[in-house]
Amino acid sequence: MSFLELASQNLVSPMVLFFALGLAAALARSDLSIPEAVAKTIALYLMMSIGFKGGVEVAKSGITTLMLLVMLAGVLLSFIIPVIGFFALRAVSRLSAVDAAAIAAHYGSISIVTFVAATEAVRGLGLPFEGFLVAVAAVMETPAILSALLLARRAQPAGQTQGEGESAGALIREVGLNSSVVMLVGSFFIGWATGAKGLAMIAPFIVDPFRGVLCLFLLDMGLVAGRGMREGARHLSPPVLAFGILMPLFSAAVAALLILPLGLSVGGAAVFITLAASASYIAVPAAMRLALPEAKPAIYLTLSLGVTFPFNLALGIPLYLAIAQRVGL
Amino acid sequence: MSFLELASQNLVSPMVLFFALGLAAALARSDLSIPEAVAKTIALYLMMSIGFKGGVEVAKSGITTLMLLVMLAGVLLSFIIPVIGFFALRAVSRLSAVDAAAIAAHYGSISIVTFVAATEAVRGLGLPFEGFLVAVAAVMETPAILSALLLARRAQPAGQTQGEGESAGALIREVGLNSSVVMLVGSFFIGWATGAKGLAMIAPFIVDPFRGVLCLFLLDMGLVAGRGMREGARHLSPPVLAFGILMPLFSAAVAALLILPLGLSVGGAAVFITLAASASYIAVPAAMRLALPEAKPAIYLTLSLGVTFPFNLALGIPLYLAIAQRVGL
Amino acid sequence: MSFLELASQNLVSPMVLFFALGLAAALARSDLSIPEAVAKTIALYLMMSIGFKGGVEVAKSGITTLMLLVMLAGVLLSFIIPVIGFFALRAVSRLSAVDAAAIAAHYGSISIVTFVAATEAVRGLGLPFEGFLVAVAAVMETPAILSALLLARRAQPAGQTQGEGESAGALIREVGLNSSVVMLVGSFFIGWATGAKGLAMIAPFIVDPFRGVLCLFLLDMGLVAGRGMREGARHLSPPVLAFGILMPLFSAAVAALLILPLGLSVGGAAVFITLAASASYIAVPAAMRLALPEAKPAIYLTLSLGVTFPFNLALGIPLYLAIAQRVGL
Amino acid sequence: MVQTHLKKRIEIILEAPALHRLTDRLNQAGVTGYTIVPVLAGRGRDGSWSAEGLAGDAGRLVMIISIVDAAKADDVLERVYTLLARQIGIVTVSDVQVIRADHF
Amino acid sequence: MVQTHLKKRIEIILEAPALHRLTDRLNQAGVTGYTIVPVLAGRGRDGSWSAEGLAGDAGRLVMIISIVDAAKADDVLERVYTLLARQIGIVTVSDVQVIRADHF
Amino acid sequence: MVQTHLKKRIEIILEAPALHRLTDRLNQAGVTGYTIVPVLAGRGRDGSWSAEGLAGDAGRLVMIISIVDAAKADDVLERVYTLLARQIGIVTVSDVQVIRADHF
Ligand SMILES: Nc1ncnc2c1ncn2[C@@H]1O[C@H](COP(=O)(O)O)[C@@H](O)[C@H]1O
Ligand SMILES: Nc1ncnc2c1ncn2[C@@H]1O[C@H](COP(=O)(O)O)[C@@H](O)[C@H]1O
Ligand SMILES: Nc1ncnc2c1ncn2[C@@H]1O[C@H](COP(=O)(O)O)[C@@H](O)[C@H]1O
Ligand code: NA
Ligand code: NA
Ligand code: NA
Repeated sequence: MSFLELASQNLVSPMVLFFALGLAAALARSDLSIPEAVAKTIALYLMMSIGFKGGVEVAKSGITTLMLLVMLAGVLLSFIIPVIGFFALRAVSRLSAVDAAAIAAHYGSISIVTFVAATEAVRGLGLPFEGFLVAVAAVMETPAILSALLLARRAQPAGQTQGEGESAGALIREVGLNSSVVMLVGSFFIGWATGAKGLAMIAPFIVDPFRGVLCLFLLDMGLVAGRGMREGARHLSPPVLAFGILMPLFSAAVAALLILPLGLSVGGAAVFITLAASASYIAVPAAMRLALPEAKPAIYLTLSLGVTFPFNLALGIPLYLAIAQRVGL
Repeated sequence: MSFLELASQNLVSPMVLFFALGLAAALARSDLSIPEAVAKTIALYLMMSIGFKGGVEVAKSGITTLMLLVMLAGVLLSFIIPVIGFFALRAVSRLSAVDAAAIAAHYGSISIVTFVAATEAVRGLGLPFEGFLVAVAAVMETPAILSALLLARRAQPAGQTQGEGESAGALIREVGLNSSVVMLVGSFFIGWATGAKGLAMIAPFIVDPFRGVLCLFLLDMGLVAGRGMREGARHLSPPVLAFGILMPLFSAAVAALLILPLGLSVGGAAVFITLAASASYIAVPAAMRLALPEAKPAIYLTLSLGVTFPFNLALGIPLYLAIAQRVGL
Repeated sequence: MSFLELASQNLVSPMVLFFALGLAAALARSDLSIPEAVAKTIALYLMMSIGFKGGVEVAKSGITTLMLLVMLAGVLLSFIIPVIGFFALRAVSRLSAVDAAAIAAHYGSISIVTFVAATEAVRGLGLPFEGFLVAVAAVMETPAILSALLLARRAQPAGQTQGEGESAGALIREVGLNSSVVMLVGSFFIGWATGAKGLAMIAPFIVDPFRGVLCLFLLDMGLVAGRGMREGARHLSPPVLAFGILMPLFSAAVAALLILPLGLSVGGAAVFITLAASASYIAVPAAMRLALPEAKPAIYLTLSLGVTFPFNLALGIPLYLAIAQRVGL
Repeated sequence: MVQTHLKKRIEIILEAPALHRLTDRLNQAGVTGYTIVPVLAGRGRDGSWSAEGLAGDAGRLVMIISIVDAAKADDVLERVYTLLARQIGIVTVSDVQVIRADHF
Repeated sequence: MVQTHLKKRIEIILEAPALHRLTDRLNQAGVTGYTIVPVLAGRGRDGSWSAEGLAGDAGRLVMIISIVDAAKADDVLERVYTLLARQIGIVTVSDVQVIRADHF
Repeated sequence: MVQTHLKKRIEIILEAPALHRLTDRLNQAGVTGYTIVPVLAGRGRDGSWSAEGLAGDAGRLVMIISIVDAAKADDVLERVYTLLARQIGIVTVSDVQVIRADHF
């Protein structure tokens, strides 16, 4: 299928439309909102579901060399993308080193909902994809944070860029134990341990309603993104805005090259490229408030959730699918 | 089926019984309660589900003259019922003009859960009904508010019945963008756009568990209604109480006459009559706190949720079904 | 099946593993948590589901002598276990009379999640069990509280062990109307009244996703239990800790003897024994804060949720199943 | 200048199961109103607690704010104090100004 | 000793549907910020209410806290007062010390 | 008359991810307790925010109330201040009376 066909099909999926509804409602200042307690729980539900299903897949296939190689590629990308992003931002914008490092960290890490949207698109085309990609997503969450910390420190005296008394080790531990990572990895191992039998027991909860719940969560993300756009837009200069679109494309290209020799399936390649192109909006922002509190959250939150996420959801994913048709098997 | 058969069948449905359980628990001062965050989310879920399903139906049937005529009839009723209700209340009770207008507004607008209960009852009898009735419900939500505002202003100098600096336009805009309308209308259009294919994707979330979720919500409404009865009963004089039962019956009769020539199905007629007979308890109360803050919420909330809603749920719906068997095709 | 087979099969079920995940996350100080509003709602959902399903079973079988006898046995156990527990605690530990009475009350009452876990284990083996056991669970909730009150009063002058102006009657009424009892008993009667037809309507909500929801709730209980262990461990002396394991075993033995002559099925016997062996962690703690506020919650909450619950979940249930294979029919 | 009147603001942090006992006492003391605010977590002499994940009331706290007439404050405090002597919680009092004295 | 500055703490308990009207007024009065806290339940002259189970905004209250300069307090109070004359709610003012005077 | 004792009420509004850093500091300063209250939304110099719909901690605030001995207040404030110099949030101090002085 061509990019245009993929894109137009993607744009009329209920998921993308519910996101658009949320966006529109927020921009029109409707009082529509999802309570925080429910938004948190849906996020955990999504992690539980994709973690578990990924684990069940790995229980079927076992640990393969391909899996280890792709995980390695993921970790590498998570480390490198922030470095590239940082220097790009410093070159084209007037952002401070700390702001540039904080933004860059988001792009090295991943967005689990973008991941899910990609898997849904891939499934919608009837393509299979490797179950271990959930594990790849998990290992890509945190290296980017380390990268960004090093970049920020290089640029500034250590005492200023880090909470007094907080060692980088304590920080990494805190980040590594954040709720999304624990839920994703924990469910992955439970899925692995209980396999198809375990899946059969809880599939009516974690599999069947999954897409519908995802629609509700995307509505919520649209609402939050729209609110962010309204409040945060004035913090984004044109070069920073452009970064929010071009950086994912660049990351996608690098990811495509990196996995070209590995032999992922077309579906798997699309998902992996999407991971690389996606930007975190839950784990990394929280980590940045601790690691680089001087960085302005209005910039990185708005850019990641208000620019890159909608772009990936609407146009990025079909594009990455089109790319994957060239690099996947 | 006769009214008695319909009523007795209706009274032993899980939905009505869970509402009764909530009512009984609240009156017995049990500490049973549904957290606010969950109640809000379930309300949104119900809107999402019925909006989407309605949209899918319209995608199948297309826009018809019947649809437009019934929508027109709905808007008309939503405008007129408050006027009748207002003068009736002024004639039989000692309520102030502002209180009477505020109450009347609730009866011109609609209750989406009463709507849903009617559709379930109709489905339970194996009767089909027109999918566009969701759109009719949506357009009936707000005209009643305008009507009530005009009535209150006619009775009082403008300066007093309206927030200083708040134009009626701003208010209508705020009301038109309230969360229930946005969710209902948004999901309707998404259902329309994605059709049966979209429905298939999210049916395990929005269709299959729908009735069970409705039971939980009705339990919650029973709890809130019971609390309202306990707290609010002393605010209701006998004529006002009687209004809470007789007004829906009157509205039902008017609605039945109005659609007699249009040729709705029996199921559709029952649902339309129920819409006319139902009273709002979410959108209109909030609008009244802004538009007519002098009106006492203890009166209109208690009357709508503690009197009219239970009456419609238990006896009204089977009655409207019996009426519809005469006016529907 | 032998105990070892039963135990090892039980330990790799998704339910037990999600509980373990929660426990591990809390002990590792992860910030993973389920919002309070959601935890409360899931607890209500579980009550709704098991109450309703139990009622439907009783609608099928009718009220039998066996049912009445087992309910009687349950009430008896709920009264007696606290007495035994109280004297055991006073004999082996240095706990005050009030603390000992409060702890003992938890063990006479029941844990509905332990009950559910037992029914799942029983179902996993393809064994049937009597539907009326839900009613037995309900009647076992409160007698233990009365027992504990009497024990505490015997030990102390009345004025001190009870809120001034609060009669024991008022307290029992409050406890009897607590949300879990109302939801469980109310759903039971609704299930009874609407029978298989009612069940068919809401099964996609209360039956199909049940196990998955249970996994999420067990994750939450693991988190709360782990937090309790971290905070409360220092309040538990070795004899009290031992009580948390030995008391359930003792209760199980008494329960097994008591029902030996009654002729429950193997599945039913396992469930009944589990009820006796389980300790309350929702209804009784709240009642103790009112009835015996001098008793330290850190002790009884930690013991019930941090020691007895995990023990029962992991090892107790397979053991009770093994016992039931000897006493059941 | 807006005319204001001196009142007492009583702030109580109390374990949730005892909430009804407290509001009964406040009502008996003749306070004209109170407002209940949720509490997420806390730490006291007995260690820390958190409402997160709790399905029951035990182990959870709430905060109650009541604006009372200075003349009534002592009576209210005494009643609250006898309750807090047995339940988990704390109480503080401070001065506040209100606009409509008749409301309180 | 930490250098502190005197400010006024305005605490408003208001029905939720009127929240935007209040924050509009606060903004017009030039306050530098405010914070909104959820409210679970309460009792006043009009009886008791509870947010539990409510799917809509009507019948629910919220609490708004705003730290303002003493010089601005009167203006803020007057604007709040004209709103509260028509909506359900109460307002109290008290003295507080802050560290960074420039923040408020 | 009920015998009361003067204490300081420290009220901190802070971004949620830094909560542990704050409570660590409070504990180091030797406060006997604190209570954490949820916050729904707010506005400050950096614009408005709302917790609604947020699945993560970033962008959300919480309120921490600690009743401390007047003698300790300065130390607590200094520690809190150095944290707030880098994180988003504000702190205020006010006088309150408590009944059981030994509790704090
Ligand atoms: N000094 C304090 N400041 C604020 N809240 C406190 C203080 N002391 C206790 N609390 C609250 O009251 C609860 C019970 O305190 P305690 O009885 O000391 O364990 C704590 O968990 C806190 O939520
Ligand atoms: N004296 C008071 N102290 C604290 N909160 C109050 C007080 N009076 C009223 N409130 C709050 O304001 C709401 C409305 O009060 P009212 O208009 O008197 O019914 C009540 O439901 C309480 O939440
Ligand atoms: N004057 C104020 N009164 C009450 N809360 C405030 C005030 N200023 C700031 N805040 C709260 O602190 C948060 C951060 O403030 P800021 O750092 O000024 O953006 C705001 O979003 C408010 O929740
Ligand atoms: Na990325
Ligand atoms: Na109507
Ligand atoms: Na027991």
